[in-house]
Amino acid sequence: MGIKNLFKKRDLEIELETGEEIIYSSFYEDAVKRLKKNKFAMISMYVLIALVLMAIFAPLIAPYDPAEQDVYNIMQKPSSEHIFGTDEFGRDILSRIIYGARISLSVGIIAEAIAITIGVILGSIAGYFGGKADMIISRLIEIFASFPQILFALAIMFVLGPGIINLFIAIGFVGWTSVARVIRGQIMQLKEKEYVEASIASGGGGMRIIFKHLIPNCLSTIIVIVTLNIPADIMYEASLSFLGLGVQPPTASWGAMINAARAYIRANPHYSIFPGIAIMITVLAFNMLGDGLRDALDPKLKNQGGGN
Amino acid sequence: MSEKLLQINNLKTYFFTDEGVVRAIDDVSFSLKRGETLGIVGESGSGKSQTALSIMQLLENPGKIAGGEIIFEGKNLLNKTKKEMRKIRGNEIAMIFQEPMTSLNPVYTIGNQIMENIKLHQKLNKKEAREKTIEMLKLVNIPAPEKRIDEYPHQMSGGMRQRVMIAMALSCNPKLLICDEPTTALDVTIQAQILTLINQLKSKINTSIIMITHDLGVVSQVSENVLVMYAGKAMEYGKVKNIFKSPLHPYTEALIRSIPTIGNKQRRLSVIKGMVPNLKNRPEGCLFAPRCEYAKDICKKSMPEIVDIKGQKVRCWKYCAKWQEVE
Amino acid sequence: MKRYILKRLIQAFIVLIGVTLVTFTLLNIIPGDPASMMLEKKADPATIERIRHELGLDRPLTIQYVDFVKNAVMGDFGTSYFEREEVIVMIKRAFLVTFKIGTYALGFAILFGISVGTIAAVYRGTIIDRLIMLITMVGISSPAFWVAIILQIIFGLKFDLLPISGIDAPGAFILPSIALGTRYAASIARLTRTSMLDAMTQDYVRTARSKGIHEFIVVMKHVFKNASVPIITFTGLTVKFILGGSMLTETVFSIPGLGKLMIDAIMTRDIPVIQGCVVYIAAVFVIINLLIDIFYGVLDPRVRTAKGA
Amino acid sequence: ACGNNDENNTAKETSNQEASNQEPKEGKKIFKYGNDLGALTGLDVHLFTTSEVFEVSEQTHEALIGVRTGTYELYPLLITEMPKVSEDGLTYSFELKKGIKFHDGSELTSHDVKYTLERIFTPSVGNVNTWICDMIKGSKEMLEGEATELSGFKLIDDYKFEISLYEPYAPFEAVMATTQMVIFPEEAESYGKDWGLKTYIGTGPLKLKEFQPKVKVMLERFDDYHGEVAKLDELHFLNMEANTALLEFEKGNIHLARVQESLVDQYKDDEKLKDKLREQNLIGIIALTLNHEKPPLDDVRVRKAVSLAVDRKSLAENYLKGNVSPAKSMLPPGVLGYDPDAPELEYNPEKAKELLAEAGYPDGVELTSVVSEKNKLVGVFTVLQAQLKEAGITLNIQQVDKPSYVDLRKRGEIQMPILTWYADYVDPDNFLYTFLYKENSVFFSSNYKNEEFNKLAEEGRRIANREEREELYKKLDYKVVHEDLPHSPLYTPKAFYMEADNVDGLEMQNFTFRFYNTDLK
Amino acid sequence: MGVEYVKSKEDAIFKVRNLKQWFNTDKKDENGNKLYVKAVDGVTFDVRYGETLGIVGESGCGKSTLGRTALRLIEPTEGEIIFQGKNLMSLSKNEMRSIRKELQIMFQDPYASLNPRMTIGDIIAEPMDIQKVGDRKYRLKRTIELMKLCGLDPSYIRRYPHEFSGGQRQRIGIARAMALNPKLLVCDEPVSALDVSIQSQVLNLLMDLQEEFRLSLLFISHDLSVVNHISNRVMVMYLGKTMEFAEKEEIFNRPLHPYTRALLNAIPSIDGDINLQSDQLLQGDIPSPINPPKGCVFHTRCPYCQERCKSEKPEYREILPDHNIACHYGEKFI
Ligand SMILES: Nc1ncnc2c1ncn2[C@@H]1O[C@H](COP(=O)(O)OP(=O)(O)OP(=O)(O)O)[C@@H](O)[C@H]1O
Ligand SMILES: Nc1ncnc2c1ncn2[C@@H]1O[C@H](COP(=O)(O)OP(=O)(O)OP(=O)(O)O)[C@@H](O)[C@H]1O
Ligand SMILES: [Mg+2]
Ligand SMILES: [Mg+2]
Ligand code: NI
Repeated sequence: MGIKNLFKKRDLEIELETGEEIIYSSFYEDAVKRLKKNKFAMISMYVLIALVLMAIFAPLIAPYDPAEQDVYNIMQKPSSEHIFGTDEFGRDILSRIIYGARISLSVGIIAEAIAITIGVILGSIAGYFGGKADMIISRLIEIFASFPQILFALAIMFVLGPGIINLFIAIGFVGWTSVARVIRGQIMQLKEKEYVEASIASGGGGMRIIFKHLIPNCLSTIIVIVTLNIPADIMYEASLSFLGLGVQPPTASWGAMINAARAYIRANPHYSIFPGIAIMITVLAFNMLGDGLRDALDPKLKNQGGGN
Repeated sequence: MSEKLLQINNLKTYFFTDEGVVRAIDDVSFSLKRGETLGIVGESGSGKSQTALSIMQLLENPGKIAGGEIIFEGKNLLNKTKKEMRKIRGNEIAMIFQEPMTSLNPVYTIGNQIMENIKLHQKLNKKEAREKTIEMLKLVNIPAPEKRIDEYPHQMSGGMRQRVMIAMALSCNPKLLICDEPTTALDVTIQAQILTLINQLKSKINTSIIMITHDLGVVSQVSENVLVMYAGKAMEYGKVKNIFKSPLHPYTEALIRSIPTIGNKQRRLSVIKGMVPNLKNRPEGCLFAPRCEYAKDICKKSMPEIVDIKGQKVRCWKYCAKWQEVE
Repeated sequence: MKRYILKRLIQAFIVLIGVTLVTFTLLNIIPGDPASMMLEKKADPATIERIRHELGLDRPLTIQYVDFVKNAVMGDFGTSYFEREEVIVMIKRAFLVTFKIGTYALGFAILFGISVGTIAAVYRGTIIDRLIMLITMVGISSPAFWVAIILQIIFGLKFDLLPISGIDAPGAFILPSIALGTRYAASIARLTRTSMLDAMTQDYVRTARSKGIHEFIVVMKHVFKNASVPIITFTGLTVKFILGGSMLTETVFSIPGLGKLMIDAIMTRDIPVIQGCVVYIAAVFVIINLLIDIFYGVLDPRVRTAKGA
Repeated sequence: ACGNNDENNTAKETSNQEASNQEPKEGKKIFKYGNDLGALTGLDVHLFTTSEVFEVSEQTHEALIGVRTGTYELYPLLITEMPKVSEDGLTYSFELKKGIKFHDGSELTSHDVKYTLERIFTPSVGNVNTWICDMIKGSKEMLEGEATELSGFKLIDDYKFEISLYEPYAPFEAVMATTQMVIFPEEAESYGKDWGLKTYIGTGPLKLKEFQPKVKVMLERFDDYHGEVAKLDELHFLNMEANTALLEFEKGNIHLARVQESLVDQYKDDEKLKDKLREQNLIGIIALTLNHEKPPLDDVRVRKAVSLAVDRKSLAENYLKGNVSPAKSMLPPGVLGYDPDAPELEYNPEKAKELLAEAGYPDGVELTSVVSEKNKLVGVFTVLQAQLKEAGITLNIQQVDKPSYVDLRKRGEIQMPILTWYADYVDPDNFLYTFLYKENSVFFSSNYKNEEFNKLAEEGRRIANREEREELYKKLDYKVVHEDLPHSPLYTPKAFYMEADNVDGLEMQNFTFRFYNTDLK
Repeated sequence: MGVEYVKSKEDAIFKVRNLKQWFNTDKKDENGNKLYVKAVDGVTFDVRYGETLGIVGESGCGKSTLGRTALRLIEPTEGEIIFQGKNLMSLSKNEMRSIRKELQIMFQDPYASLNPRMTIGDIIAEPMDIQKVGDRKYRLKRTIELMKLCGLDPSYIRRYPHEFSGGQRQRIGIARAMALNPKLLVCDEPVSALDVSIQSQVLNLLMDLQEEFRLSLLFISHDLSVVNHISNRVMVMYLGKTMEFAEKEEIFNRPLHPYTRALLNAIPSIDGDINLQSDQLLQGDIPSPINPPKGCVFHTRCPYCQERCKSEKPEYREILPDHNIACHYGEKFI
């Protein structure tokens, strides 16, 4: 039901004098429609929604309290009691994965959204306007990409304090550089197309051209980059938690679990495998959704009955 | 020399879109002898380009050849393997595309793109290929070809790009040349030169040509036969002279009437009323019926068969026995 | 062109100043100072002060920074507080190691990434495509140390084919290169596929086919070059990441490379080493970006003329 | 079977590890030890405080006084007999053995000792271990830059010299036996920057062959050693991460690898490897620090409540799987003043709650611990977090990077850090005085300022009589652990390592290995 | 019959003075001077209210470039552009943007100028969207109206450019250009890709619009019969320069420039067989605009070429009232 609402019908229906009915929808609305036809993408979508719901309703779903230690059941292999086994404190891994989704998903989604937004905006401004704007942004990219991210994260932590919002800032405000660089290059290439000139001829301003014409044409690249960055961010969150930014024990996150499990990989591989699989499923879902989106956004593939 | 080079039988090319099947070409047949030129005319969207692409088997998704035969030199091209098709393309059948800007690769110089063809099919070395390319560019009247050969498509004017496309297609002396609006972007002087060039090719190496154009003047200049298409169907097919002098089909007639001529003092041009039907939900009966001034009930009910009137084939009820009956 | 390069080099100087200044500022925002790290185990305030004085950390911040810039311009990045060695020497040593592994990793990432991505694009929607995408997805999402440890266990321990760690033994670079390159290879593969798909539906591809060119050449020549701008950009970023060293891979395989040098320096607040590494990485990045920007023009003439005007 | 295995090992090693460096030499006994040397960029023991540096110097250098493995008994090593102490306990007279050779062939004389001691206190050298021996007279003046010679050192002749102190200091002999106090030859000066990099001459049984910073240290036998000549031909310290080292060990490429506590279990259960695992008690203490200046810890009842809420036994046996022993004193077993008969520390969350209520916190308290990123103790804190919760104490864990941690701790700003301490020399002074005397308590973030304690701690340094000292330290320890609680001990650690079957005579002294008598069969 | 356009010169809606567009090249001449493609080289003209000015000329002579430069889509190298009394060259980017409402262009290449990721509904509505005309519903209605006007089936509104045939794409371009009811419309080969029936529809449409809104047209075409049909005045270009400029009747009935004469001779028609081999056809290569011939640029191909033409640049002059020409010997044909 809620899912249906996501695709709320926004079509404008116009009754023509002749009585024929025309359903009009724009590029994006159209893309959503095509996306809905893509089996794989829709499954991924449901998986992601399930993951988000799992995160939201973690207390209802998780069989155990994720922080509850059970000293007599340390490092248990998967069993009927603990489906994914327990960790070095005897905590239920499944419950921790369920709770961990809260942190890891929000990092993957929100921090990446920040990075992408900044990256795409700055990258396209640099690419489209060129000249001084490009010079300033490109140098900014070089500076931002060259100083150690960890220092930035630490500075954020000591200036703004720990906390998940600041974690997003630490990840998002550095992660944008690679996005910006790639987008800049593509925009530089795309802006020479004649349809851009056509829009200029109608009085289209820079921002309009960037958002209406250029970005839709680099969406597939953006999507790929997003899906590449999500797992990296999820793991990066864990290392920042080590430095004090973000969540602290006993709060669970997938990255932190994997890092903790590293020491036990030989004798207790299950400890790192399950959170690893959680990340993989997330990434897989994002990727397939991304691929589906990519195809949906490419009108030339419109009629190939996508997704099989 | 009356041997048939190309014979197309009941070609059907459909686009299987999400919204339904678009019958871009529906049951078209024609044939082409060696050294002969066939003009294809018709309203925009009537399936001219798709016919050409079907022959080359370069249809874009979701387009598919849904039926018919394309017999080239006695063999059905539809049965050829990909590899065999590759040997034929560019070498034996060449095509000039309609969209010169997007049909040229923006990141290679035009020289590179023409040479590619020459090197592939003529086994020349780099230097010879380059010379040949310059020669070809000269042939299509590109000024200063030695310099222009190293330029990129975006540095050329629309007409020049078109000429580059032509040079590319002509470079291997193909047996069949398909020209999709080759002179659309060209001014009259260049157009005349190109047409001359094509005619020369025809007489020198006996190339057969399919000339797709909306310009009836051009058709009358270069071709012997003409096929008039409308909404994916062949409407009229016959000798150019006959058709232009005495068009049988009402559509052909209307087409000819709407050409602006210099002598014409009339301010408003005559037009064909109405619109080309949507290829998806096509009207019953003759596709042209809704716009036809002679249309009768029968036209709206069923599709007429092709009738042969003194070598001039036409798809119209007017020339069927039934027409009189209705009267 | 010469002027353009010159201009970029001048701008590069600004970048270097900027990045060192930011680094310096960040270092001063966050707590922790090298003197107390040196005396971590035990020290009285007087000793700490003495060491701070020895290191010059008791001078005003601006003077410290200006001195650093002055010396750096002369090519002197100072001496590591901890390792008592010249920063340049340390970076050079670490660079040689990172470079060796990095080159292989990069070669692997580029070759594998581009070829596999292209294959996936050509066979879009088929089993091959799906399989490749699945593999790359696993490559992207599996934690870096997994790859490393699994490689060590399988190829080092179980089959005893390759050394587990170190850099000296023959073949020692293979496992770390693969471990380092895997993520990037997978990333490049995905990006290649996408870009190729975009370029593959263009009209000029049809023109190329109409010449009867072999599909392979159509793809490699006509499609690839048009698709290559994002791929090249991304590869450039990869070069930067790889030449910047990877802490994780270096640690697991016991490689004394730049990644570890940098992280160790940060974790001891060894300012000269941090600044040295930062300057090095910025320089690498600036050069790569310049090359990429020049490359854009080579790849796409329209971009070039836009630049010239 | 053993012999066979050994041969296989040697063959494999030479082909895999060293082929690029050296030709396989028949019959050479090369011992390989994999350890994390990631930051090992110099060997000079004056400049570094890490155990990896100490471990190399332990093999190549010697202090005047030696410490026997296991018993921690002091014995004259470079000197003819234990030094004579003057009446006032301020002056120690030493006499060097004759004929002791440095690795370069020169003989050890009093001048070398003078040079070494003065080098320690020369500010421009930047010695980071001066605190351990700043009781030597004249050290302060040198460090302040007011003197260039050590006034407390009196050179009598080539073999005889005296060292005097500011004040009597009971464990002085133990100090002189530490690795920080090993003797360098006078020529060290002439090597300038190369010292500790290209050359590192000492009198130890092994000498430096080659040093590749951060990669490996290769030592070889010193044939002119004054004691029993080493049995190994060469000893290689190879840099590898803990996990990697274990893989290499499993593969048979190295003879020795350390095992982290957390990994011990995997090997205890491993059929193939379990009998290669060794265990060694360490002289050290892991304790909770309770900052006197961070409310609510300023109230002794709260500190006691915290101590009562910790289940040390469960921590040691469950989370740490019995790889450590629960502590009941700030002094580990083996250190003077440790009372084996003292009762275990009480675990009683109910009583803790009562105490909290009494102190005005019926709803419990909230405490924050800062842990450093490199610290492996996050897990311990996580366990404590759960345990303290039972007593209504909420424990927040804040991880930070190490320099920040050190900085915060040094300023006395952490509410409840964990103290980790391994003895430099086996004496209670190296514990109690070091943590808690005056400003020292700020450095360790307990901010313990107790006049009585300070007086006793000072006294303890001066008393020469062993029994008297023991009594005093027992008292002090009781005061700390049961009355004032600036620290609350948790457990004493152990070291674990894997030793190949053919290794013989490997010793471990506190946390460093000794290869003097080690042999490969 | 037809539209009465204002004949007075002063009342021109659009004035272009000495417009130049030189493209950079990588090449240098022997002296190391930079070479330029002089695509437009000092063109002067004006478009009067309600007038159609036809621009004809050989392929590559700079017609499209002229159209784009005149609208400042590419910055002119030199020149002055005055639209309704406003000097476009002095306008800021923002002012330029709002004035573009009145100045529209249809591009020569229909496909390249359509964004492949927009539905044609969006494409046609874009100018209205940019200039904020009406609400979404209004724009949609208008889009459908425009589509019908241009002979496109409104049910195609959700299709993408690649799904159309060449001529259909051209009509999309026309619909887009019409969307804002501009005052001046530059049509770059608007009908060249159209079949005759649509072509006549479009020409009729343009003329209707002109009548209704006093639309002024700058009509670029190579098709002389079309130009003849729609224009009031005609400018003939060759190698970036104006050769002849006069009233339509003048040009077609009394062409004075040898180039114009050659052009008129080359028109094919369906009945009158023109002789392709005729010596009236222009011979020789078009010179390169990088290195235009000295003197009269046309002299290399001019059948009437004299010595003087090879060295002396002919002045662009008013040979007859309202009839300008750049030829030394134009009088010959009067
Ligand atoms: N990819 C596609 N999907 C759906 N329909 C298509 C596609 N490509 C072409 N068509 C339709 O096929 C029909 C025939 O197109 P074709 O390009 O052959 O026309 P044409 O006769 O060449 O017209 P023109 O003279 O305008 O070029 C058109 O109605 C067009 O809309
Ligand atoms: N971006 C560019 N860079 C360099 N030269 C260019 C560029 N654009 C156009 N030219 C050159 O300018 C000249 C005029 O081109 P233009 O497109 O204006 O011709 P045109 O008159 O429109 O021709 P056609 O009728 O063939 O479209 C040509 O020689 C062309 O090669
Ligand atoms: Mg067509
Ligand atoms: Mg043009
Ligand atoms: Ni035409």
